[in-house]
Amino acid sequence: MKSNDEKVAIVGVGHSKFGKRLDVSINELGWEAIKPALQDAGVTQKDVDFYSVGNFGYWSEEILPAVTIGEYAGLSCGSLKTEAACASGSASLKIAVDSILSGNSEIAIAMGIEKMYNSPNGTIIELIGRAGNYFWEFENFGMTFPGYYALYATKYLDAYHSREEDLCEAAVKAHHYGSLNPYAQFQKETSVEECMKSKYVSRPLKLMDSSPITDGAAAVVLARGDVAKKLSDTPVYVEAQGYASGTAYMGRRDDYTGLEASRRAAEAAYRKAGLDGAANNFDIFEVHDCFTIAEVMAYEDLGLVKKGEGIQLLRDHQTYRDGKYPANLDGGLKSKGHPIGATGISQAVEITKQLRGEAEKGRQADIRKGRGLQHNVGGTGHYAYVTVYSRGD
Amino acid sequence: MKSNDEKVAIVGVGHSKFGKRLDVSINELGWEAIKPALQDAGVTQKDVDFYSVGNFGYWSEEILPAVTIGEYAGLSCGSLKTEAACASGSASLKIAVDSILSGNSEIAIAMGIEKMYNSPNGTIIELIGRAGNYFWEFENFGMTFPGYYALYATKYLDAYHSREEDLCEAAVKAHHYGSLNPYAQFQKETSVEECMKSKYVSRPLKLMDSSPITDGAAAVVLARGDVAKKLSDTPVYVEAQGYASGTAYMGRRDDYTGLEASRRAAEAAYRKAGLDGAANNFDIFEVHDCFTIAEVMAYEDLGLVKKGEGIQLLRDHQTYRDGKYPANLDGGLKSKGHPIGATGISQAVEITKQLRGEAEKGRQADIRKGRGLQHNVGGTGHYAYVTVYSRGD
Amino acid sequence: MPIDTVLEDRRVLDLRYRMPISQIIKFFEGLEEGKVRGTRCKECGRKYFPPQTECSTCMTKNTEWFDFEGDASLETFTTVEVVPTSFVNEGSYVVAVGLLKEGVRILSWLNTEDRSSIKIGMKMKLKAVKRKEGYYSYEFFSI
Amino acid sequence: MPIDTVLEDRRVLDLRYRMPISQIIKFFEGLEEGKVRGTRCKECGRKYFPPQTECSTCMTKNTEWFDFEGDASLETFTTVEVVPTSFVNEGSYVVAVGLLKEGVRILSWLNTEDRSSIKIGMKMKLKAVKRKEGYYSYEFFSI
Ligand SMILES: [Zn+2]
Ligand SMILES: [Zn+2]
Repeated sequence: MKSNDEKVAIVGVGHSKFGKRLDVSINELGWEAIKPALQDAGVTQKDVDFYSVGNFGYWSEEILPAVTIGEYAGLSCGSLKTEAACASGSASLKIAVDSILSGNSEIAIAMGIEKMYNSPNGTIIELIGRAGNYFWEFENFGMTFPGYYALYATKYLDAYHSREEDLCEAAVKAHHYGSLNPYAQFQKETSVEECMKSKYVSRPLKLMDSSPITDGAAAVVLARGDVAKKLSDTPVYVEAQGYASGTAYMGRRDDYTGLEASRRAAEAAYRKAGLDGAANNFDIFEVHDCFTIAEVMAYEDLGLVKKGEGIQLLRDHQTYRDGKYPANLDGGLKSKGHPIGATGISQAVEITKQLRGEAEKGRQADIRKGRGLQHNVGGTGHYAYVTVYSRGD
Repeated sequence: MKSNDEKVAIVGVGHSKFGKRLDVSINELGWEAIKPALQDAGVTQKDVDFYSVGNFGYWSEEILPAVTIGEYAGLSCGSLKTEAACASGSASLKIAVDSILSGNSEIAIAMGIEKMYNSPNGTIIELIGRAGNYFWEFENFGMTFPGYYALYATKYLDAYHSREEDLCEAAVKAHHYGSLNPYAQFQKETSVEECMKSKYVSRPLKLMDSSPITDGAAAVVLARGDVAKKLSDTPVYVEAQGYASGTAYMGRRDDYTGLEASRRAAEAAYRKAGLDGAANNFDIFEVHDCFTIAEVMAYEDLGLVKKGEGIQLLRDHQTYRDGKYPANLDGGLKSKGHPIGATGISQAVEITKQLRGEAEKGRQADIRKGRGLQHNVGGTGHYAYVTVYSRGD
Repeated sequence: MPIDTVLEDRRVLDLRYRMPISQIIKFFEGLEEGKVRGTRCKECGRKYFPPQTECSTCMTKNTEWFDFEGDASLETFTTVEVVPTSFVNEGSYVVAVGLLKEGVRILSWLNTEDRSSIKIGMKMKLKAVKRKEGYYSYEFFSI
Repeated sequence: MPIDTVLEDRRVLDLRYRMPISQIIKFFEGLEEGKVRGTRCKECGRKYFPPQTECSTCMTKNTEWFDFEGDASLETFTTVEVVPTSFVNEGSYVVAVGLLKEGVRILSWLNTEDRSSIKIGMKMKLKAVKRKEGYYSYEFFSI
């Protein structure tokens, strides 16, 4: 195993307010995350050797956002933009981490950003719907993004004798923690009843099963372990990342109750981190709950429970803060918001805060093992990135 | 310095025919590059640990092209798409190289692809014009991509007492070598007269000063040095990459006769490679000639000659095959074509072929030092990537 | 007069693609003949849908077209209620994934008289259809 | 009837943005008042164009607006002959980068009676303008 000095650690985090942010441009929003990340790390722009920007784009006007953001923020080192759909943030993290592990950088920034409200809702629905397989699914059949996850929800509910009310439990949990997170888009509780009353978007998924349209940015400053030690008393190490790609075409998936790419990514992450799976090794989980069903599948794909048992985990409140597997104590994509390219970095920021013990009142997990797990899916299982973090103690 | 075993080497290359490729979909075009790259390397999809796809997109329908291409090609390992404008290919290379140097992969694919003709010309001109600073340059002033480089051309011609005819010499050279490259979009010679007669696109740049709209794909298979030795008798090592970002807004550049980001990227590349500059160390150059003026500035920004002397290098034919600095013996972006996301990888393929001694008749450089240099610019100096290759002997 | 805090773009970009289908033209010819087709690798036997004329496993173009008989069972489905702007004329629609008896899964619309009767595992028929707009497509039908 | 080898997309996506300008609303107010403005950091003195209300060097919002007098010299220029679709009504136009005497460079259109007389280094005046379409912008004028 690597020593902490040879690893890469997060030494600074920054997170914008998530929501409908028509008060700021994409560059100003980016700065809202980069500035606190630099300050938290105690470094300046000159110290940064590379920065990567996770961004999907299309709905915002700047077509080369990595550079306009970098210009605003005073960054002139090498950079690039990356897209892995809703896992763009994790891809951005991978690039920045590898940039250090490769010896090419000592300090790097991984950020993610999305400015979705710069387009009207109709355009956004259309754009996300195209993020499956355009030619074979969108062109003739008008698939939408909720539509894809609804295909999974239908199958899952049927296969494991679950009800829409069970899925709503994930929304209730998300909103509970969102209400405690000052950066969240929605800061109010909800109930199963309220969720059940919300309109269908794509049956059986309702509006309250769905993450919202969100503007937001998040950034982490990463440093090589030996440098990190000098910059931070509480470095959070990126122990390992696992990744896999699924098919684009839904017909080429062989199962509609879980995401095969997530399972492969998780296995790779555990193997690289030298861990025997997820069940006994983590204090805090961030899972990709773009829809309620996605959270349930994540529990199973990560191996917290067996196939079909994810729904019971929810029913039993075992993924609340005081349960066996505290998950998405920041409100998750569902309540915190889901600015596509920023989500993966927002998850990294959250795990860092949790492992540092800096989460807001009522949503700080009990940290005993010193490890957190991040699960970030792109598209409808097109991409999966699973990342293991630790305090290194 | 690293031993060859610790470096990353190109062990397989693939290159599609460049041009107006309305005979293939983006997935089929991708396969046209991936398949020969795998075959050249003697590996199969299962051996690949990660693949990155350089792509700008917008003009083609698949919004998650990395996954649709991977699905067609049978790749299911982790992946992502990257964009660094016209340097997306070099960004893709960086990601794949770092993925190996970091210890996360043994074998990786870096590819680049663009399917521009899936949109009409008007859309393409509009899209590339937006690739500057949208809010401050496009919205009110309708900047075009040739427009940006024309600002440099005007200043350069004035500052160094050069003529449009001099710039046309770059087009003549490009077409000469393009005529010898079976993968090139244009395979016919041109003349200064013909170039001078072509219409102005953005004064003083004419159609014949400009690279064309191109569909194309290119791929390289990369392996860790010790693995590479087993796979290939002629590995080409990626010795070092230097990168820098410029400003997006033209008004924040401080010089219009060269690209500051190129100069910083070049310095970083030489420093990392332990070389004293470009002038005495390379047998072959690939420079970013999206416009004729860009080639001239590249000579100077790379340090082959002093400021203002690039134009004389052209006049003296010193960048032809038998000159001091053979550059773009594949026809360059100007004649081979410029499929935005593929260009950086196409340059890598070309340098590999040159260092292996496999370039087509009439365009093989004399390889003595065993090193090649690649210069790839994104946007109008937004991004610069400079890469040093060697045979490792 | 106070200025709006959002600048409405005065430039509009229309994205409308032209998508090459030369390599799979037989698929579209099939639709006009009332047939839905996939490809099969003559070397390894792998069946492809979406059809591809080159097998990525064998790395050869040694593939052939074959027609689906259309017998399928329903794997999963959804009714899309909030539809993309470019589909607003369709109302809501049912999208299904069906497993064809040839062992291939296809996503398409499911036509049925009674949406409440749709059940996972039910039998369906895949058919080529001519849409009212004049183009050819393929859809599942309940039986 | 032979089928076209390119499928024309039946779906069209219109991209038209709404761009937040809250933070720089004073710039647009200035245009209406006939003034072109930038920002300046009160701590380090750095001048910003495009204006930004936060200094990335000092990491503070301690900035102020200031008006340009408009005196500029021409750094470089081009005449755009092939224009984007959304500018076809403009004909060709001259784009210039001018160095303002305040030490800031700006890119905008250059208005001149005689395009052949444009020379690098010539004096220009930067002015706020109201476009015929009704919106405000800023342009250089030859003097
Ligand atoms: Zn086969
Ligand atoms: Zn300052």
